[in-house]
Amino acid sequence: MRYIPNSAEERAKMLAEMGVESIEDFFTSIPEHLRLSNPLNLPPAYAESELIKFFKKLANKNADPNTTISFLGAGAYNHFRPIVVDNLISRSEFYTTYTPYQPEIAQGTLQAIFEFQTMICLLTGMEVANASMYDGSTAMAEAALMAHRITRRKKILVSQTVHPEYRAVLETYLKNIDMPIETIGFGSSGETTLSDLTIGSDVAAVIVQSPNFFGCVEDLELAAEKAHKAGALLISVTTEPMSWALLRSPGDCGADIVVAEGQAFGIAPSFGGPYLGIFASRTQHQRQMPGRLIGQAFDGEGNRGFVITLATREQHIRREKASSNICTNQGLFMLMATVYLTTMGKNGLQEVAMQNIQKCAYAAQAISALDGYSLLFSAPSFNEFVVKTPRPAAEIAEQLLSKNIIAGLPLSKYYPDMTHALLVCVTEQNTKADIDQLVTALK
Amino acid sequence: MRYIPNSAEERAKMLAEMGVESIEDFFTSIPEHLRLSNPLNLPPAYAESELIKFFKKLANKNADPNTTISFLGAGAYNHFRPIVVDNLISRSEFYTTYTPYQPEIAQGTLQAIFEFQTMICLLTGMEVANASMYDGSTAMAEAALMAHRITRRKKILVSQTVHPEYRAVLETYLKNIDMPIETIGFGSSGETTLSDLTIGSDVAAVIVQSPNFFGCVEDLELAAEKAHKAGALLISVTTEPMSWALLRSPGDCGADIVVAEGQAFGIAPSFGGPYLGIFASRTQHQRQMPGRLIGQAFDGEGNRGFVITLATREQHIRREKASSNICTNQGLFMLMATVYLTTMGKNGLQEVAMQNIQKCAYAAQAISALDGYSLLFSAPSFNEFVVKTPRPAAEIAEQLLSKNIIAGLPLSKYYPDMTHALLVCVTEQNTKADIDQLVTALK
Amino acid sequence: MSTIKSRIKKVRTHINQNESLIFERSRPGAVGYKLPDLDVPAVNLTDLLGERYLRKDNLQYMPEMAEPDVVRHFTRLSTWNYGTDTGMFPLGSCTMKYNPKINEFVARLESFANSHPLSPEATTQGCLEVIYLAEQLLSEITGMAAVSLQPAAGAHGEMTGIMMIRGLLNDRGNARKKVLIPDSAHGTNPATAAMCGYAVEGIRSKDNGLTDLVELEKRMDDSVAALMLTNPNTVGLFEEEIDKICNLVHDRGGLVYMDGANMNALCGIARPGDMGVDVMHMNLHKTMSTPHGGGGPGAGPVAVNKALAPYLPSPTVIKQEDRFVLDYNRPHSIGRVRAFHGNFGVVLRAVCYMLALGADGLRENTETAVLNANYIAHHLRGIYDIPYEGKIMHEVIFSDKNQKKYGVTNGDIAKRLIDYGFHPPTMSFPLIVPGSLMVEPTESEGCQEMDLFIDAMKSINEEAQENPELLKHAPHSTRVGRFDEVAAARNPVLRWYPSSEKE
Amino acid sequence: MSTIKSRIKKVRTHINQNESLIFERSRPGAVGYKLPDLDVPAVNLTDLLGERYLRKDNLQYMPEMAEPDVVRHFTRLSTWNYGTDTGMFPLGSCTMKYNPKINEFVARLESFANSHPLSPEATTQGCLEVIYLAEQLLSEITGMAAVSLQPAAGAHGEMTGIMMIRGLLNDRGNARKKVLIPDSAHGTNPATAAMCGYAVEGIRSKDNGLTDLVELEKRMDDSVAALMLTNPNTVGLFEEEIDKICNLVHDRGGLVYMDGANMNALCGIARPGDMGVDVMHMNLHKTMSTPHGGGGPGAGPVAVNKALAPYLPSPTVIKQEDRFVLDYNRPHSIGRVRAFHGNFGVVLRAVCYMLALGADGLRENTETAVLNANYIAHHLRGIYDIPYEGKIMHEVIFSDKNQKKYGVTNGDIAKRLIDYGFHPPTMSFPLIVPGSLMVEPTESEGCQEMDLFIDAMKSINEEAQENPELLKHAPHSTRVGRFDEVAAARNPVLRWYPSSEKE
Ligand SMILES: Cc1ncc(COP(=O)(O)O)c(C=O)c1O
Ligand SMILES: Cc1ncc(COP(=O)(O)O)c(C=O)c1O
Repeated sequence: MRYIPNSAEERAKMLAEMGVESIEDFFTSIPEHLRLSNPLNLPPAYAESELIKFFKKLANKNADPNTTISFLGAGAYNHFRPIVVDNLISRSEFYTTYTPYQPEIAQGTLQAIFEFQTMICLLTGMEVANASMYDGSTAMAEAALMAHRITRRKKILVSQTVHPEYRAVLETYLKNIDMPIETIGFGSSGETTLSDLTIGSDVAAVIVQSPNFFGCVEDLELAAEKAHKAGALLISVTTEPMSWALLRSPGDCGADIVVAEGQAFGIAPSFGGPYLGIFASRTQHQRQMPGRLIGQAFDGEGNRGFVITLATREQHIRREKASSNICTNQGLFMLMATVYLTTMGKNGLQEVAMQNIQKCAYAAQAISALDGYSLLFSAPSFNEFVVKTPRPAAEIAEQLLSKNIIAGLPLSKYYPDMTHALLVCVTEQNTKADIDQLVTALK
Repeated sequence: MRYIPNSAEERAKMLAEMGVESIEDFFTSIPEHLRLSNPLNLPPAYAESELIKFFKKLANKNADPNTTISFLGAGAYNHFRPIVVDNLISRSEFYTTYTPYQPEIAQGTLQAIFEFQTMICLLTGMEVANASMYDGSTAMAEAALMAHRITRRKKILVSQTVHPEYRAVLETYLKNIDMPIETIGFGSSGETTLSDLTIGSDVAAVIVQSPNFFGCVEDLELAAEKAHKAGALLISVTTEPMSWALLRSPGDCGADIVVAEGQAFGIAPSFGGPYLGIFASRTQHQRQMPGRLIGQAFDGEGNRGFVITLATREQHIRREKASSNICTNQGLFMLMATVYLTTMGKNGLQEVAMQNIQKCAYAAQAISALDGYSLLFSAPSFNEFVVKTPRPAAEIAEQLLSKNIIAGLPLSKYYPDMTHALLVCVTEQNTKADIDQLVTALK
Repeated sequence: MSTIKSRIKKVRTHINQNESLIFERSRPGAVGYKLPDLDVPAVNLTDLLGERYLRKDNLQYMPEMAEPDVVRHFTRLSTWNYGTDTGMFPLGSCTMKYNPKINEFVARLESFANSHPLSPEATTQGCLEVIYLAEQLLSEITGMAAVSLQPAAGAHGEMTGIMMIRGLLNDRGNARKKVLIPDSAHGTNPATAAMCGYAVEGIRSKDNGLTDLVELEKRMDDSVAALMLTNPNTVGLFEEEIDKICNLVHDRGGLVYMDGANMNALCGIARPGDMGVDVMHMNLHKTMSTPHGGGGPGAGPVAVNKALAPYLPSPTVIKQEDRFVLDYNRPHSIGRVRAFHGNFGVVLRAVCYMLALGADGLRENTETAVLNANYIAHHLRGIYDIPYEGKIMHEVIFSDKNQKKYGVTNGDIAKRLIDYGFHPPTMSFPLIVPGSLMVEPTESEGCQEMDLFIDAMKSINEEAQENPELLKHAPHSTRVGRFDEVAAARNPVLRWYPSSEKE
Repeated sequence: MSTIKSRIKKVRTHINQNESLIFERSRPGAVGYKLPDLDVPAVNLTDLLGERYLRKDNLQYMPEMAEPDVVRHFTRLSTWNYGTDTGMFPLGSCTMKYNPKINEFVARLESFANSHPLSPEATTQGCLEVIYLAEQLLSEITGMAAVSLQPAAGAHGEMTGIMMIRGLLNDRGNARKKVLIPDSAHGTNPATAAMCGYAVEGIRSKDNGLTDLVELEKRMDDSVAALMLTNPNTVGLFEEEIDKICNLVHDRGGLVYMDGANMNALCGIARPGDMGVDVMHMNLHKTMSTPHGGGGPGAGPVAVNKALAPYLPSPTVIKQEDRFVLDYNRPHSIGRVRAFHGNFGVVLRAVCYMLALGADGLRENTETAVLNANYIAHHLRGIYDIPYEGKIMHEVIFSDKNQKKYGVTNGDIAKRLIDYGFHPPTMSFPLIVPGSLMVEPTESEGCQEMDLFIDAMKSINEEAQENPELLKHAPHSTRVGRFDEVAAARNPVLRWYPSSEKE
């Protein structure tokens, strides 16, 4: 096997040295009846050229991204990924190493995480961020658990405008531990109905997504006020953190825990993963945070460096009392986001965000000007909006697909009543010509 | 500009520090009338995403290699390139460095060249190999010049079965320096007519290619005997060095200088370059060699390492008396070949070569069994052979192209009389199904 | 030139670039990107968003750098790391094997990488087929009936599995209260059980390192939902009585969860499904060669027997004639554990690996991994203490018992191994071995590299006797020395602050 | 930890893996590849080839290694190198600028990379268009009438250019005998002239480093075919009298060849074509950012004026309506200088770069390159001797004159720079400056890195006075020290031999 350095000769030599007759002898602690007597029923080993052919063929069963125009967002965004990003994370010192348990030979990873933590703090307006969670949805569920640890309250209020799959994950996480979930509705503006919301004293946290699943910017400040007044925390969720470049940060609005899906920051859609769970909070809560934290440290000669710190929160030390069971996180994709954020930088992020909001506004205007189409909601958008369609949205999407246009997401997938609603996302990757083509096709 | 680290602010600061008012002031030594008053007439700067789109579009104007079956060889071969090859040469320490003039910080490149030189010696049966020439054709021309330096004779005999473009390059190199070229013909076997060849005492070298342009294996031993008897050198050329894995090495046959095109060793066809000129010779001639040589050395503590050596042959020291004007060579592609040869290794090279010769034999047999088709030559082949076609080969090739088959090279391109001859190459990349499809299409 | 003793054969020191934090390197006004010009008419931002929602800080302190500086920054950082492409990485339980480059190539094929997770099924048939194929391959390898690829890592798989157990028991009328976990288990096991609402009860191992059936028998009552077992366990031994264990748990109405982190000792040799395990996870980032990435991502597929299959996370991929579709109609499912379809890119790499190996390759892997661990044990036995001398499988657990008398701990040995050019072994667990050094060479090491490792370990043992101080301050050859981690945790500095805001 | 003085701010030492020669690492029987099974009936090899042609040595000693070992071998080797992604590489005349990663991406697009050079024109329209576009862009940048991309590097371009001059003069009736070359020229210039059958006559530079028109006037007779001039010249100065020079040569029936290696000082500012130059080459691997690759590949396109255009190598790419075709009908052409179409992959990268820059970017490049060289000159002037104090352009040439009195040479300074974390400057030429240090920062360096360089140079100057021995044995921080190159050349060992054959 081409991945195994030992030659047959060496293998024999090693066995001889150890006085072992056959490799079989190593496996005698496995009861004989449990050992396989026949080879596994797997396809025969592929040559490398066969692997390439095979996977190209499979890939070609997907739509060709070069000839399909897509307006899908809904938690995964089509942003341009500068070539350097993938190039740099492909340094094998980064991707073939483990969690940085040995700081003397892992400063590369450690400094990058420290930089990531800092950038997330800058973007979110928070004070502390961890080294990543699996994705946005699990980060949100962990945030609920953390709110419980902090407040010792059990109930979670979650807006219906939070990504439906995130809410599904929340439900899975909470249902076994006696933490009830209550849903808050939304109004005709597309925003969570916060104004007349009463929050009980059993509520650990209120979860609001902004921009929400419908693309509407939510009033996080109001949500924070309401939550805090009731002694609850505000957990802010974002699936499209590119919006942070233009929007008041959740931290500035008063959020206590900020979670987000970091895919927008240079990570490929890749059919849903690997992505990047972003998790940030306040210093006062840092010891309740899940996941890994990297901190500054000094060696004996006074050299600055970085180490895993506050590890007593983690499972490998605290076991069943740990703040989470997370161990492996999304390290490499944290790095990817760090490189992306560095490459785009302050100006690039603002320009990307600006192009998103402008193109989105252009598309929204053009589509809503079509006969029979209108905007379902009135709240401001970043790069997504919901179109009210004259015919069932799923039907329209199906038709446009035959023209190689993915028009967006028919909301009936998650909101069965909303049969005539299409969630459209427009990013800097969609040219005016693309948008015009969509508009024409919708006519 | 995104490739320039200095910000506008820093630029201003630097100018101020130097007491210079404007950048323009640096250019006053260029007479004013020679300075451009208008910007160059170039396309506006492309964004990275625009570059990707632009070049993908251009690339798509070529045939799609995934859907075109090709039997083209003739100096550039379609061999499988293991993924690790490109992966490893993409380490920036390799590709962003210069010629290894500073051995203390260039041992990576230097050791790799030493390994390459050794592998080329092992494969060719020669004693010394250099760090690369531009390609096979220029290596051959340089070999002729070297033969002249060694023998102090002027005339070069070159077989007509040598790659026509290589002979064209030879002509260009020699025509200004009073070195006449004489051509040796070939017989019905496809081999150079060596047997009744008389070599004058003015002949510096005889150049024979094996496998030759027609794919025929030449009798290098006989060529060496003849050349040596006349006091001339034998220069052996190979465009398909993969054949070395199965064929007696040119060194073993008595060649004095061995040149080859190394593209077959893991280098992409890339429309003809960058490729790899291989150049090997005998120890006695090493001081007459062109190009760079790496040798073993020791530092003050006895550590073994490698350095550029025998540099007094080179232009930067010897100037007009140098053995060649070559400076930049094909370093990175030398490395590519080194990684390829290491990955495939002893067994892989033999297996590739074996698959080539077997598939080639299968194709030759199948095509020659077709009505009206036959093999033009009788000498043994490695992975190329010439088919005698019932209609003009160019016509047939044109027809097959419409079926996405590149049938081979119509020889009339280089040998105007050979209108009914098609040079077909079959490698390990051509499946039996591909070959059968070609055979069917030829019917 | 090298300051390291000549005893050290594998490494020397070499020049290595410093690099400040990105924020310290930032050059206001520099840019590293270019976008195409905006091609739609621009509208006033305040009109679009309203003043209330506008960000005011202009993203102050976010980095500003040109592309070459970005490249140098991260390239330099990378050179401070040690990866499996650098050298042996015998981090026990982590299975730091070679990450084939072809996997990386395949995962980047454009039509995979750019596939949107909510794209219509007709446009993602390739992705769905990959998932389907992965599930088939893993079913065959584990001997389990069904697989879900949603879990993002091992711990996530554990959680998914325990939730399924809870689901099944619930449907049987009683979710029960406790999960039994051997004291040798990885920390994620108890943490997971707690997250699923179970109390954790540790069970002690026998002197030979295996599960104590007598003790298990005592503890296994109707309050116990499940036993979580790692097999081979974390002292590197196969639970020889695995079928008895499973029977016992089953007889008392519990289920057996197997932590499959150590599947690199079993693939192609034996299957958990045949042993009576009900549910397990695998770490594709261990056994199936996907890169660890400096901490992730992973993929922790769960595999279950028939009874648990209805409880798998939703949706699953099913085949309808020639098409692959997502099946959301799963009334017993525990629900979603993650948005979308899991770490698809990791799964893709793992499929590429499994196909590259085939049945014979997988078996050769396992055999070699076990051979290698035994080879190291053979050569270091006596010099280093091996607390559990059973049939060593894919990893060998040493302790620092012999060296402790010179005042040298496992941590010192580990740090000194860095000077010898190796990544240290695992030390954080199993907690039942004081001063443990858990060494897992994997099949990716050949005896050349292992001989150097053995030599280094022997040499360090001599140093422990001759010059223990040397070890206590190791490593001596790295660009930074041992950190004061206590001080770091006491006053945690978890982010950079602009100097103006520092206090 | 670091053994380097605290004066050194840019680097520390760090652990670094040793690695033997691949032949010493070879493990007989190991494999790193797998081919698909042979799918045609196998025939006996001797029947196919005949005994006479069969190789008998079974490729003995060629390496045998598994893929992970191959990866480690070359990865480790790479870590011994210093590249532009590592740090500043101020190697004068070599223009070691940043190599954009997008160029590498584009060059690997499958339909370019897999395009066969003899593939029918209908199947290579994309490649032909790239060549056509490259020629157009380079024509505009140089101000010349036509371009050929066949030459594989700068020296090859020189040869092509001088051959064209010879061709034209020949057609005018006399190829002439000599080429005049300033004594400051790069070694390839005289070597090239010799290869083209010309005698070389050096002409001395004036005290200010520029061409001596009086001397030129004297030498320029009807035996002189051409003047080969580098502009800006190799002491970094623009030949201010370039049009007078060209006129003089032209008036006497000669032609002017310009070595365009230093075009990074001119792009977007001034064009050789406007100066009266007849033919020139550019180094795309310098000015146009394609990577040097540890020695190559390059691309050395030649650009010519109208009169020389018919002499360009054959074939050229022409546009016929919407199609691109190869034109072989070029009766005056000097012929081919290389098989196929030159280093296409390099040209592709260069086109990507030129399009990324546009006219403004190209000019900003040039301005910054010149600014940077002047910045370094400004800060080191007085400390290091600058023998030619003219208008410094993209590079500054220092000498070791001030340091020599302490017994310290340019070589010592260069080696000590390595300890400070920099690649040394060029020292092999210009030969007219004894002890030269030719520093070309390029536009890819920012003042942060340059300030460190300036600081290092100043510090080395102090060390030269305080402790010259330190410099004479530098570098001290690298994995190997200074080599005995004299011994290496006396008894050259140019390949590995199996120990059995060593003597
Ligand atoms: C035995 C064991 N179980 C579980 C885990 C957790 O897996 P992950 O890190 O993928 O969450 C690990 C990994 O470190 C492990 O070694
Ligand atoms: C001034 C000058 N001319 C010519 C050359 C030769 O170019 P190349 O190395 O590409 O052959 C060089 C490169 O080193 C140079 O600096």
